Amino acid sequence: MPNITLIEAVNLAMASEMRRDPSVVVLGEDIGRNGGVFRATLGLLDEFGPDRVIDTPLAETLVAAMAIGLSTQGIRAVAEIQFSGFMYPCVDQVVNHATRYRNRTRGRLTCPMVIRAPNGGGIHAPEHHSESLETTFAHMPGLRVVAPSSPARAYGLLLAAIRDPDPVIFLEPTRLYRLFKQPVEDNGEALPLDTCFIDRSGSDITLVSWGAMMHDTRVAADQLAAEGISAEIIDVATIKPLDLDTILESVAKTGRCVIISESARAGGWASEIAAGLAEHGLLTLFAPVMRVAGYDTPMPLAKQERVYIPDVSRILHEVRKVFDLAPK
Amino acid sequence: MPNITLIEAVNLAMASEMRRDPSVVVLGEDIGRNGGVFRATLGLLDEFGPDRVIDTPLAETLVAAMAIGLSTQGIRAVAEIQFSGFMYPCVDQVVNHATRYRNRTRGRLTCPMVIRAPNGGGIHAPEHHSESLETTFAHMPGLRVVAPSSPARAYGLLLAAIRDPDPVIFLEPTRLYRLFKQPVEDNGEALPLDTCFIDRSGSDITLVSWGAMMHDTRVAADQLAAEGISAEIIDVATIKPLDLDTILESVAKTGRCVIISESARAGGWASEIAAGLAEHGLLTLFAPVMRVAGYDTPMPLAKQERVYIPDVSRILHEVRKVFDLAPK
Amino acid sequence: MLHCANSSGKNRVLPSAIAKPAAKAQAAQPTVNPLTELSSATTKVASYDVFLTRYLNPDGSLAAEPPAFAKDRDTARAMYELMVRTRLFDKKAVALQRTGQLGTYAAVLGQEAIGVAIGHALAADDIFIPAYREYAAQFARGVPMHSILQYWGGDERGMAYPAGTPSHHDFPLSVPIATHIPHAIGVAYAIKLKNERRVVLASCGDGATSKGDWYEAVSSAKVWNLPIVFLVNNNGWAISMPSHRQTGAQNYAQKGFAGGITGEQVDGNDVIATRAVLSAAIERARDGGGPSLVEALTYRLHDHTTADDARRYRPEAEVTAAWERCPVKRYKAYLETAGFWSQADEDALIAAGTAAAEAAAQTFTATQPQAPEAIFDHLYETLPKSMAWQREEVRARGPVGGGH
Amino acid sequence: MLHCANSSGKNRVLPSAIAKPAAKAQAAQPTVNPLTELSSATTKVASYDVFLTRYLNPDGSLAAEPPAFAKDRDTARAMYELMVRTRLFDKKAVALQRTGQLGTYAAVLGQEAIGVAIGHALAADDIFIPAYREYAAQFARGVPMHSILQYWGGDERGMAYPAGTPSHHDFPLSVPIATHIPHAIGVAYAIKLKNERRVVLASCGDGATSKGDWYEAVSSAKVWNLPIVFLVNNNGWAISMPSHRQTGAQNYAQKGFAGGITGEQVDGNDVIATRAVLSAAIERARDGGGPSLVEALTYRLHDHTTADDARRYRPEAEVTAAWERCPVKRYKAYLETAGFWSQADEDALIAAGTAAAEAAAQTFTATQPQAPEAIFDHLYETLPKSMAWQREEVRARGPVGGGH
Ligand SMILES: Cc1ncc(C[n+]2csc(CCOP(=O)(O)OP(=O)(O)O)c2C)c(N)n1
Ligand SMILES: Cc1ncc(C[n+]2csc(CCOP(=O)(O)OP(=O)(O)O)c2C)c(N)n1
Ligand SMILES: [Mg+2]
Ligand SMILES: [Mg+2]
Repeated sequence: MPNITLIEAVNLAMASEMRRDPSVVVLGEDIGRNGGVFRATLGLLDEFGPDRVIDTPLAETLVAAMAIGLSTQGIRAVAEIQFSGFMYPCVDQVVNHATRYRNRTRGRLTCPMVIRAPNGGGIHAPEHHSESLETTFAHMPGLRVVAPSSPARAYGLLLAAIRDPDPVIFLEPTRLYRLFKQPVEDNGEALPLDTCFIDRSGSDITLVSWGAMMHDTRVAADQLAAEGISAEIIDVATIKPLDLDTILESVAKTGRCVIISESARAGGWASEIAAGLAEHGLLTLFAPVMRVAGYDTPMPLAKQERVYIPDVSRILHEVRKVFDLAPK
Repeated sequence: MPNITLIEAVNLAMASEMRRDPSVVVLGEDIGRNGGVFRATLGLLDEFGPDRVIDTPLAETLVAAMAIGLSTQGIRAVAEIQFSGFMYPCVDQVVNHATRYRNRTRGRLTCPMVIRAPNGGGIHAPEHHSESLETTFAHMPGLRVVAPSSPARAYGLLLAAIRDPDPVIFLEPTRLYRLFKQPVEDNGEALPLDTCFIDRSGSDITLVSWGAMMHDTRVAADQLAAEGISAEIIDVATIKPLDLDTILESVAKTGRCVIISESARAGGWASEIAAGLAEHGLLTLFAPVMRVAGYDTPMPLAKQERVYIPDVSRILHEVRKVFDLAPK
Repeated sequence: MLHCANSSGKNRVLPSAIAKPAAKAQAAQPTVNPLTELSSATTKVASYDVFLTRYLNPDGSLAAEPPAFAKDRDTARAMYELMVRTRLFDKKAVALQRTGQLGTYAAVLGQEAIGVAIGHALAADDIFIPAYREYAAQFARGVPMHSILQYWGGDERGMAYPAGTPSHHDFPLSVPIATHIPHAIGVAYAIKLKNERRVVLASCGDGATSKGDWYEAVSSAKVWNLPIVFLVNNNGWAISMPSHRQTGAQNYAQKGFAGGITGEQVDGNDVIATRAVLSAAIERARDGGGPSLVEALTYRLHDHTTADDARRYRPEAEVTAAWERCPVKRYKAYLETAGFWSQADEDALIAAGTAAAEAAAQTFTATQPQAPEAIFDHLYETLPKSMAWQREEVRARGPVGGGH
Repeated sequence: MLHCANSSGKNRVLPSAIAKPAAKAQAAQPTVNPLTELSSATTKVASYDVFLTRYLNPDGSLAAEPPAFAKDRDTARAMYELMVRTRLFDKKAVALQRTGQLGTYAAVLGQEAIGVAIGHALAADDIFIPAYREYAAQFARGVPMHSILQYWGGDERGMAYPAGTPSHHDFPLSVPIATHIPHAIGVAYAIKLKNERRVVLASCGDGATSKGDWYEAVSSAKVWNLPIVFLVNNNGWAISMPSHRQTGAQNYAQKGFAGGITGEQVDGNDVIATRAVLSAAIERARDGGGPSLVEALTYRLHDHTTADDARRYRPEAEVTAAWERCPVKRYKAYLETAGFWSQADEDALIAAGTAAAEAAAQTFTATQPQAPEAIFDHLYETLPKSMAWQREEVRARGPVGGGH
């Protein structure tokens, strides 16, 4: 099994599925000869040709709309948006059309499409290149929003997203693109959507996260382990629809929960999970549900982005608060 | 004091502020001679002329962007979007520009602007005319999102929004536009932003809502009162930034909380409030925090919209669950 | 101190022009002058023309020798029948709304010729991506009249166009203005990818051409030489905004130049011209000639929708004058002159069309309500497990009051 | 089976054309033909031309008699000095990035003439809404070089342009493509509302013209006859997308016709022509002549940004050929021929320009970090009470590792 980075896993999943299924095309800005600004589509033009690897004009509304049009004709469109901050022009198309054609036409026209984009900061990119979009999309009915946290999950979840009969927003953790490698076998096996992964079992506290923050969450859990605290880590993976049951089960066991996300705190997806606990898990909680999240400011320019993005120390800080209130 | 409807109060606030402050202009589609599709701008063209009452081309991105441009030049732009479902093309402009010029230019260019729109369903309008947008905007850093629930609050909060030095999204409850009247004096007095209103005092349960759902919440509270249950009602009013303190204080008193909102449940603003309670109010809660919200489907067409929109019976249903778990 | 640069109507080619045919001989002058004085430093590098086509004068007399289809008795009659049936349907729909039996409805009064032309110009396999007023085209393609009533009546089932008809692969009405137009790019790309000989017709109003979505499609269509016809129904108004204040452009056809595609005008109240121009554009696209834009000049004789009151913003005299250019009257005069139509034909058509509209109304009003939980049934292919409780809650609750 | 309709280059007026001046005498033929055959039913109703202006041939020789400003020694020299200083700054910025002292940087190599022309054509009171490569214009308007470094270095303070300079009322660089263009509509509307004689210049690249935001502005500007100049820097590429595959349009000037405004081309590597054309457009707008669009033909000699490697997608030969059209070389030859410039002048300028870039780099690297809690300080005019704890949490925590 080759040891590959997350961006290579994304590339592998697309190549693999394009080989398997001739109805898959990829489209986006600079994805052809250039292989995408992050090289996610490297080699696809040479292997599959310009008909299936479509360089689009510089127009994100068009990219989303084109994916919609293609998918209604049975072409599985996998669109790339270069940076998460440039997904906003897709919002109208996604919420008013991609998620609705099936419902509006009673199943006559459907949108088996994926919009992929890097998500989040941490690589010192220019302004508007480091936003976190998951909650904006996850609030939209009829959508799936998926965020992998490792090369293996990127491969398996992207396969699942492409094969899914409904539109999927696939948000890749920019910061993890090249941070570490993992053995990933190109076996064409998708991972399940709509389900959280127990990333690590534990008994004292449940740490819930997704995407790039999973990395810091794992490091925080290592430190907690060294202190004798056993953290269970849940990788949400499919943000929407949310598999709250897995989280509830874990919290029923641990009685404590901290949710870690990079996107702005107010109205973020961490709040959705905390609300689920406030409704269904209240009686199992020993302590308040804490959220570690981006502040309610725009992502600062590169010099201050680390002020914004939660890190291990902030995670540990909130975990300590929980244990202060509800000692082990 | 004249007895007026909510839409008349919106109209009154704009006329009043345009008289007081010559730097205020209104813009949008069909707002001139036609007076707006809901007649919110009725009479403004005749009184203030076409320079200050600007009929725009049919382009919502432009409307938002034009408001941004105007406001950077010290013109207080009050833009109307005809129906909430057509606000999505404004999202990119609002999140990437309106909320950021102050921060980006270190205060050199600012955006004292308002985007107003009807919000929510319940009037049997056509497709895409009945969406609830508050959470989509409230997740954006640097923004204010305001939702009045009565003629008096519409008048006072809209004045405050227009005078605010930062961008405000002002979401008017379509369903309440003409539902009831209230005496409103045109005294030019703004109501405070960034603060919840205690709409009704009570001791047994806190009902939190905003906008059109406040109406059903008030009716539900009446029914509860008849059953001997004293509900405190909080009108959130300024959705973002959220005045959680007022809600926490109320829940500290009542120990029970149900949040009522029309927008889709997953990732909705009710979740943000519930998360705040899960973090800061946990120890004061006798029972789980329940959310009554729109289902995670698009707003159905008119025949089924009442299936989607929470009503008094759904509110009472969740309230009863709370009292079942934590009897009075 | 602000003023509308275009309110003078100078250099405009707008619906009012369709009343007065331009003199053929007079060569059109450049409508937009270059910024700089022509000097030896400045060279002309490109040049673009806009053309207008019309066969029938407003009184039905011939402005030019008509194409073959218009001389074919059956075809010529079928087009008229569809036009009149659509007008009778429209009248019924408005009546239903006025009596509280239908929600807001967007009437097509005065614009029926365009829908008829679309319906006759498209092949069954072609794909129609409509705005919300081209009922005639939808009827021609197999959408039952009651489906349109269901749609405006607030029932999603009105968009489930019947299997076995061309409409089954067409798109439903699109209410968010212009957002459907760039879907044509994806659809047409798929057609090329599959090596099919199909054409996409994507239509909208004059107001819609102000939106970025519309433009992103027009700007890009020729990049892949896609088989698309962009149709702009210029009915003179976008709700209360007259088309000459909607944009700085002197006409809507020239907006095609921004995408390097042909843009031309046609008298949209002349069903012969509209069908001829659309057919040419469609067949050219089918033969690999690429995308084009057609601006059909027409007039909205009705309020914008039944929720609108056009008297607030529109002079009655303009409407009265527009009735003189009515597409039905005009085409009927042509048919009569050609000997294709009699009073008996007319009486029979009106009787049949009225009955059809009535029957559609009855089917519509007799429609059984959907189960409340149906709101979940086409949300995803399979409802996610985590949402089952929502559907169950709705099901258990049963019907809620407040349906239309 | 899909193919790019435009890859043949047929009928294209693209940057390569700027190497070979078109023959003056040859009248341009309509570039887009009407859909339908010209028949008696079809009338020409409008016609549009695109012009290209050039004073300097690539070798610096005169293609036409230059305008007065180019014959004024001081003005002519000042323009050259700004161009060279910008190029030296650019070189320094790239060097800083390559040595890890700066974040991603967008170089302006090869496009400096356009910024110089903007800087000289705009009046101090005018308002500049730039994209992200027009540093020369920004310098002319008072933006310190170190501000640009701060911006790309990841420090918001790089957008706080100094009070007392024209830049203080200008807009900051805009990275989200084309989204800043419609701001010009609001800004220009405000100017008219206040009865001011100011003009707005909003600029972007060729790629940006594909975006709906761009079009919504262009389509609308003439509705109010606003004093706006839309400038398109056509540098041949949008990252890896060549400009002839970006749109179906044969040139970018004609995109103005979609808004009914003049669209013309200028050789953007000819600083005399660019300044002349921009000045004409600006003064015409100032005098109430309304909006216009200028496409400046240039070439991006550098990678898209320092994060890009253009060798992946762009033939070296194209770049080599483009160097022949370099705006600096060309203008220098003109100045020398005119007797306005000597080797001593050149040596002095290079020394001074290098020192200025060096000084800017030092100011930049010596910039003290912002306090972490500064991320809250310009979020709202007054930070909402409910957010105080967030600011306090950041303040209490102090500096975090990981700054650039
Ligand atoms: C994005 C969007 N904005 C606003 C509206 C409200 N609206 C409905 S129809 C209409 C005018 C459309 O004018 P035009 O495109 O000319 O079509 P017409 O109705 O004249 O056929 C408007 C503004 C809408 N449906 N969608
Ligand atoms: C909305 C948006 N989409 C994508 C990008 C990424 N991006 C940055 S520059 C660029 C190309 C811009 O090309 P052009 O407009 O021709 O300007 P140039 O860089 O050539 O000066 C792209 C795609 C962006 N910044 N904004
Ligand atoms: Mg119209
Ligand atoms: Mg470019």
